Amino acid sequence: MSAPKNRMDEQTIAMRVAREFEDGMYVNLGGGIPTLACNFVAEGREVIFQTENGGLGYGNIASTEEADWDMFNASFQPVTYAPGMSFFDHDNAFDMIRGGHIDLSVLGAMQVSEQGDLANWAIGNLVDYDGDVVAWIKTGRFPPGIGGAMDLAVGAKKVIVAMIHTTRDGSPKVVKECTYEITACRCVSLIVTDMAVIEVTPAGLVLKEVAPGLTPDDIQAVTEPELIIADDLKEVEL
Amino acid sequence: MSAPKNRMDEQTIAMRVAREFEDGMYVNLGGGIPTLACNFVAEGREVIFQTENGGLGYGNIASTEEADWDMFNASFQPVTYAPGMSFFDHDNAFDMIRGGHIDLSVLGAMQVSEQGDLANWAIGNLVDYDGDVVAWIKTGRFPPGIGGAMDLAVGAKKVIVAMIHTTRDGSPKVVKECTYEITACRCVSLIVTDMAVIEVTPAGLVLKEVAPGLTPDDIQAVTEPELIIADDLKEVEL
Amino acid sequence: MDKIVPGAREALADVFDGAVILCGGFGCVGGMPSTLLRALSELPVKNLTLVGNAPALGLEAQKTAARTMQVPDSYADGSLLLKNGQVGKLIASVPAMAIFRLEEPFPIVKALQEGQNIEVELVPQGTLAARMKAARAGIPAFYTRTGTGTYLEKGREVRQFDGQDYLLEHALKADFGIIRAHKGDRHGNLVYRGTSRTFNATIAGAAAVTIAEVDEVVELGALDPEAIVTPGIYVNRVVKR
Amino acid sequence: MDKIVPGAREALADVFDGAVILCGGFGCVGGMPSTLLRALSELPVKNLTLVGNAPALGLEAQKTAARTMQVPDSYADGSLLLKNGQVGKLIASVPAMAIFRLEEPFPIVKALQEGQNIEVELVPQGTLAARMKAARAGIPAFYTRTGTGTYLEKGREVRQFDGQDYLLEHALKADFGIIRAHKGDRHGNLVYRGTSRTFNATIAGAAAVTIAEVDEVVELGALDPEAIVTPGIYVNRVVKR
Repeated sequence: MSAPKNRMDEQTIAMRVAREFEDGMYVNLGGGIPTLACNFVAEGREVIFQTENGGLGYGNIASTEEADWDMFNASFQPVTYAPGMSFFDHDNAFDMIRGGHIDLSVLGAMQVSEQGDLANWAIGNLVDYDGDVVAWIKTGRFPPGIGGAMDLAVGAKKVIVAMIHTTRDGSPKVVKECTYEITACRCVSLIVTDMAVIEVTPAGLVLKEVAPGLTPDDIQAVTEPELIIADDLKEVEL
Repeated sequence: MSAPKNRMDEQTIAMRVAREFEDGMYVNLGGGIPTLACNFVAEGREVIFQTENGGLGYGNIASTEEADWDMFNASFQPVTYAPGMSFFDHDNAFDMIRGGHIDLSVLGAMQVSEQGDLANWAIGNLVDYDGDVVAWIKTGRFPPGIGGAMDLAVGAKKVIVAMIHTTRDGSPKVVKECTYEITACRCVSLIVTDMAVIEVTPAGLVLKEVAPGLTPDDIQAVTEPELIIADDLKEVEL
Repeated sequence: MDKIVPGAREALADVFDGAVILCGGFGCVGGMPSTLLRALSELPVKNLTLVGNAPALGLEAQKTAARTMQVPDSYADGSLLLKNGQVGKLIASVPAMAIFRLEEPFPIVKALQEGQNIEVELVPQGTLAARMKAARAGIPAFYTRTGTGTYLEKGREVRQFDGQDYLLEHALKADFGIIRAHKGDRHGNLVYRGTSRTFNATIAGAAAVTIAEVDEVVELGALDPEAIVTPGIYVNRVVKR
Repeated sequence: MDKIVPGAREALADVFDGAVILCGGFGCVGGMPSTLLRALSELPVKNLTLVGNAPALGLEAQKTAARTMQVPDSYADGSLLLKNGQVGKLIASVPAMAIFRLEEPFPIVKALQEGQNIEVELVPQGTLAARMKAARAGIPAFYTRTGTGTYLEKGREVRQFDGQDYLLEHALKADFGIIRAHKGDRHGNLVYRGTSRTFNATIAGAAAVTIAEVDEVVELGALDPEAIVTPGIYVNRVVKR
């Protein structure tokens, strides 16, 4: 395991994610680290953020002074208004998502597999509870909640995962096969973590960028599948 | 056949239809005679008219001076605005209709059967054209057009037909079995014509009211199924 | 992000032979995307599938409906495409109207009588709207009671839910949607006017490319965010009428 | 026609044991119908099915989410019903949230650990919205890609369209819908505020009876007809918060 000091913080992960935002893109940011990325759009690019609770085209994360209970994102964070914004209900929000109108979905994850399978709504597997959701919830351990992730994972044109590279106890979250409940199969195309940027390709996982101070070996040590090192491997660019 | 002089005109049919509008009802008026009925709501009743092209709560048929191309009903007649009115698109308009939110639908008809089957979108039957819609349209004879009638007939809580009692050549339009293409089965509960008011009941068609100057025999003469004469048969009340 | 294009011809430049085109409006003058339809009729594209409620009734029907009202000179509908022989298939709830008696046959009747080879598919109005909404929403198919017990059952799956028959209907996929709105901004946000919202707002986002003609182009932020009917994500191009 | 009722208790007077209740909001303070939920928690009804996105996360979760923002005193959610043992079934996309670490267990966890017998059904958020919309629209069932390849396939019909798997999902029928809006009039027309529109406008009309709490009751005609989000036909009762 790499030392925490060489890991990027959540804001830095979000900054790296934001480099994927192209001019004119419609982007949905999921709960957790992803929602932070709206603050880091590159100068000169116009990116339209959709939030599944019914807003299109919001601005930044709001300050305490700007905060309004009727203007928040998928992480329950208040956001600011921007010109051109519109509001709609959940049915319409998910037409946009399910209907393939969102260019990019950034989601958190508990596990991502070599094939791009995503597990991001529960830590664990229903099989461990004999398929009984209630028994699982009753344990109080990482109670499952699907949210909008299943819709986003199948509906968005492109899915990026933004997450901490390992679990709290240091186990890999980039795995050969997901052992946690699946959100959707073969949907992830890029993984941005606090240690690396990894591309999901038909040939396998390609390590494209590493955090400052880390080597490919550091990443491989906490990654289950074998990584292909990109010819143009570089330090994470922000 | 009864003489035309004893037949009620379209406005009078519409007046009779309007007596069915109860306070607080949501009513859709179909193209033709039905749309005229919005002008005859009884004093003291509040009736909300829905038009399938996306309006709820309009007022009356507009005068030429009031007319606006962006405010019209299902018959392409301009209507007036009334306080509380709202606009929506076709998808929402038909949620209201298909979803059972409309209390009363008034439709025109080409034929109504003894069982309450409705035929109101075509004069003729596809079988006569070997099932070929194009061949039928090519004849130019009464080209078919479904419009919103099929949705209204199955979706509204109650369906009333408003029509001229006979065809142009004097044949019955209230028939044992519809020979024209069906709009929906067993959906009509009341038939208001220029000659009579007839209720569709499990026991058969009950003649409830006759136009001034007409006898039950006059009605029966131009009606195919045998009519049951209501105990309280009366002259059409307006 | 600037979705405003200078003219209707530019907005339609990539329409191709055989394209499926959803056409907004109800059938009356108000909601018809006349500018786009006129421009389309001037392009060398053919074998189009024209889809709408009553997209090609023609000017004479409008004048009959309008009675004493003056039909605007700018008015045009899909009958222009029929006259030009550009239509290979018409999908409509009302291809012609039995209740109007016109001196001339309705445009679709005339086109067929002149020997044009045009398919016609009749779709109940609510089902047409729902099939468009399904296309926008990524729903491939759904069940509806509408049409049960009618000729529409032929060739369709009939299935019972709670003892009641329903028909399976499919999303209506299209290449282009041409619609008419009242105001639009450079993000493609749209508002409509009165009952002209109709099929226009239903079509927005339902086709691969949505093109809107508007009475007025406004600055970003000028439209009330609570009152925007069509969020810009559903609109690709906006052109002033 | 006057749909304004004097208080939340009167608005909920006919809620019965075993009723299925759709609850508006997203899960955060903004859109939650707190007044109606509080009143419901004071009624002697039990074995309710509570349906919503995240209708019962509890006050502590809100305070954690709110960080430095002050959660209004008026706030309440469906956790009150859980605490009272009034819930027989919870249908939600988020019954509890793994991403928040609270001192106490989430209300649904606590209720189960205390021995309450509560069914829980997890529904993806978009499918939940679409099932409500289907109920409003008279669509008994539809297909969606959401959930394919996951545990949701179990017990569901999987069907291919164009070579792609989809799941059959059914309309979510309910007895009552309780929602929060910003302004309403006596016809039941509603407008919302910002992202608090959320599930509230989706639920309007989806249940047999829709009850709306509003910040403000306005005169008929005061709401812009072009900006009304929920037409009154979908609303049975309106109560001021």
